[in-house]
Amino acid sequence: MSLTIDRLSQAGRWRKRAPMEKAALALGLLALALVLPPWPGGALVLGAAWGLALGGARIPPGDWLRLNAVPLGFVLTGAAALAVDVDAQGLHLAADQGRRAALVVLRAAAAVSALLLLAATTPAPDLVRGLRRLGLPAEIAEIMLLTWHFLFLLLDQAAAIRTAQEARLGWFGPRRQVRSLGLLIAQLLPRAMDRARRLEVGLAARGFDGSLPMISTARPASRPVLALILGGQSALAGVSLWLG
Amino acid sequence: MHIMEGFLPAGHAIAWTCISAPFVVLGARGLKRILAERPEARLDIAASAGFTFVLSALKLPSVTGSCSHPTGTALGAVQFGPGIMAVIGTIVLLFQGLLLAHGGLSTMGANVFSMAIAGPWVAYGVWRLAGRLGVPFAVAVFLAAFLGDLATYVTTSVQLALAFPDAESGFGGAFAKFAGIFAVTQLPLAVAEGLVTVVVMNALKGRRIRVEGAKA
Amino acid sequence: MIVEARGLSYAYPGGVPALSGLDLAVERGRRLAVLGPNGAGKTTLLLHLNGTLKPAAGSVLLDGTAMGYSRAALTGWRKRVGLVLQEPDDQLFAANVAEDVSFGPLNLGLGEAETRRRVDAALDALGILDLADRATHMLSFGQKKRVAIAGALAMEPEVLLLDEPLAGLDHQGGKRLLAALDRLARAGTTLVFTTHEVDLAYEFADRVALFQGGRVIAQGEAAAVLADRASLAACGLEPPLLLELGVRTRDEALALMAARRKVY
Amino acid sequence: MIVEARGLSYAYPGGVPALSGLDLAVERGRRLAVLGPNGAGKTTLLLHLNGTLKPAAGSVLLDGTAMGYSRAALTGWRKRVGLVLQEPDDQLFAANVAEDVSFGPLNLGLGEAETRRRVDAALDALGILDLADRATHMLSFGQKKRVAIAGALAMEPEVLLLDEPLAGLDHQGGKRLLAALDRLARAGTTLVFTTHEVDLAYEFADRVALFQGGRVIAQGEAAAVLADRASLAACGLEPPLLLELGVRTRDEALALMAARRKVY
Repeated sequence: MSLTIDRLSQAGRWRKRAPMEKAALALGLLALALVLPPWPGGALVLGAAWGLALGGARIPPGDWLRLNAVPLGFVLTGAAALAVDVDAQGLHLAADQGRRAALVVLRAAAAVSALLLLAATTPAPDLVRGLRRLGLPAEIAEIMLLTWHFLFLLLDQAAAIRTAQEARLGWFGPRRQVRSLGLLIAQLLPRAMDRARRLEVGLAARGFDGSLPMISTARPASRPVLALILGGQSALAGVSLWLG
Repeated sequence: MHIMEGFLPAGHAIAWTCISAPFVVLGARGLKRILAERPEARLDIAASAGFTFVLSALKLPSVTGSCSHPTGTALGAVQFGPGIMAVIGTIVLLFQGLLLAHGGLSTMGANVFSMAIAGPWVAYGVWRLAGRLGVPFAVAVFLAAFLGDLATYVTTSVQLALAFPDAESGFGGAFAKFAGIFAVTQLPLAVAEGLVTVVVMNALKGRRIRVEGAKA
Repeated sequence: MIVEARGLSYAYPGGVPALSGLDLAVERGRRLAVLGPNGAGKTTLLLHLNGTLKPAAGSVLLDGTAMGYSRAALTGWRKRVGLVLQEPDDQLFAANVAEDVSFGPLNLGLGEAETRRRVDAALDALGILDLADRATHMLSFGQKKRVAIAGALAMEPEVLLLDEPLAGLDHQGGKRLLAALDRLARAGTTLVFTTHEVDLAYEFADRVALFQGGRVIAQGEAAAVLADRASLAACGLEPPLLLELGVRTRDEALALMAARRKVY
Repeated sequence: MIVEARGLSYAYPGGVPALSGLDLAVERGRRLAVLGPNGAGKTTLLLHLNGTLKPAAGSVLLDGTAMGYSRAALTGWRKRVGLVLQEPDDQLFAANVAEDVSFGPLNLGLGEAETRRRVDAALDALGILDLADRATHMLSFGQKKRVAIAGALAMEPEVLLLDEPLAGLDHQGGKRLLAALDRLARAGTTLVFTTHEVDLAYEFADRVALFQGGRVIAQGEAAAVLADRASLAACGLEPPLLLELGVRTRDEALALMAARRKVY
């Protein structure tokens, strides 16, 4: 089972760029989306993130739209609550005509696209290694990298179990869904633990003593590129404040 | 129930991060102690975290499409204790944000509080209490998962209401609005999760897999 | 033709094509081997033949009728076409064998008595009636494999799809499984199995479809297809060892094989 | 004898005996096949030969010295004896290939430069230098298998233990792996592998140990052991097809095999 974001980040045009550069770019935009007023700041961030994703990283437009659509669906559900007021007469359109809801949607859309710009160009393990250099304890970083390893194996197993259940007509109807899902989870949990046991044997053969040393394969960030990123973000913030 | 990236104002995002941080740090300390004694435990913890992530990617088709599945959190809270679950839950939330665009980085503090702290503690508390009161196994499992799920949902509604108080009715009205809107999806899901967890625990028991705190 | 695939095309997310305009026809009562290298998409094909995957183009026909993908259509489809995956751990969900095998019949809405009858019949057909009460996680790999097949068989399908049925089994285990499958085939079940082993196809199938690049590049009687060096080479395969060593007729080969397996 | 097992006995928790008084001797530079049916305890034996499991009785010797089970002894042991499990997913843990392969050398306390040299050399030996930057979870089964072997090889062991090295590989994948193992053997690495396939033992091993009931019931030159019908039958095995079909000498068989594999 492949996850779209992972697939894009592993094969994309920015795969070989330094994670530090991509993180500075996307997280900087994310911070701007949160601190600048949604209009016009959020709109500018949104435009920048979409431009960079489609024009710079060349993420296929269909994939990019689908990736944005799911979180935005949840954002809209939440924002619906902001567009209405409750009082003694019940629900009615908010006094501000939904202005607050629209601004929240704009801010969230900008922030989501900044997050996706990072996630769809940078494999998660690269980010974990970055966190490690920023002071995340080694144990936690190792657990995160192992989690990453296990989750793909377990996703495949879960998908296979589900296929087998469907072949025998599980999952058809709510009662069967509950039972099939319960049986699937109960089948997966011991297998996850069993995988951990067997990996322990496999790693012991290579001298596993608990820690997980690995050579670094990170690429160093280029100073001019970082300067360019920060400059661009400052300019975006400036334009936003000037327009606002 | 995840709060999406960018939905909370910066101040609230930072505040919830500060509130969650001590729980996660304490959990990480506990984890370090376990790892100092049993270094290879990192494989089990990682496998559990991977497992919890996979549960979140398995969707029960429901009225509004996909939704979160804290089932793993309830299971994990019972297996590892809610302290460690704060760390595991945080790792899972990070990967959900990065791999599924579900949740987010700025909202992670708030999501960690509702899904990796409030939910597991409630599930764990209910489980222990039910054990002490001699509630039948299946009922205890159902209540732990169901109420753990509800705790997450109520916490999220509180978080949203605090961030977006109603113009006239303030926090109360906003809470009613959010809780009302999400009740449509979250109540049936909480029931479904309770039932699924009962099937899981029964099946695990059938395989004689030890479940912490369960009476044989 | 009990099962037919016409012009099936399918690509996994990310655009990697797995099937491209595949045609396949399976006659009732036959044993068809889908032969090809790993990663060629053989499993993807099986998942289309029971409606798990929906093709981007083309259709699957049962008894000449193109199948739909509604819930009702899929129910009828899976009742008639059973699927056994390669890894038995992926398909044993229940704590004990009888309970596991009853999963399908109960989902068909059958009563308790009929379910019990089917479970017993399926276990009997696989020669594992004595395992009925055993815990599934305590079984050996070969036993698990047979329980998985019994689980599919208890739905009394007309066609049984098997993905690499002999993978992971040793000589004795393979012998026992082939003997069970042979009984099923003789009782009228149509078998479609994937394999990357030319010798297995030669030994057990009466028809062979050569699978390569998302298409069936040759299909027909086993002996004829397996003697076609050029087509085999296109799949990175070589003719069966027996053929190479001068055993020219299928009867001669079968006699030799039978002497080795001693089960038919 | 580079590796020797003397009177090894071992039972799994629950009391199921896996080894009972097993003796085995491996000469330096040889290719030894441990041949036996599934579930006979072949994997358990390999896990003893690198010190993963500690026998209840008996001992393992390297170059004539009985090995201890202290941390220091185990470190030295695993430096000299590498292990490759059947399932590559039980050995790969890192997010990308180079990182994964570097794990063993770093555990040996080697510096970064030497580690990088070893990683490259190991990947090169398996013919997968181009995979160095790839994400491990995106690899095919055959690629994973070779990365797992590279991970063991980067520790530059004198002996490489391989559990069912060809399991799950198709014809081409098997061919490629055997070619790589052949290069290793020629470069001086002693190979010990388990298999349930008589034909593989016949083709690739120069010595064979027949494993049954937790003991080695026969060991010696491959051609001799594999012609011993009675011993083979005791393991539920039959002589190699080639022998049966009248190819009587090992040279004749190898020539035939070589023509098929076209890699040696």
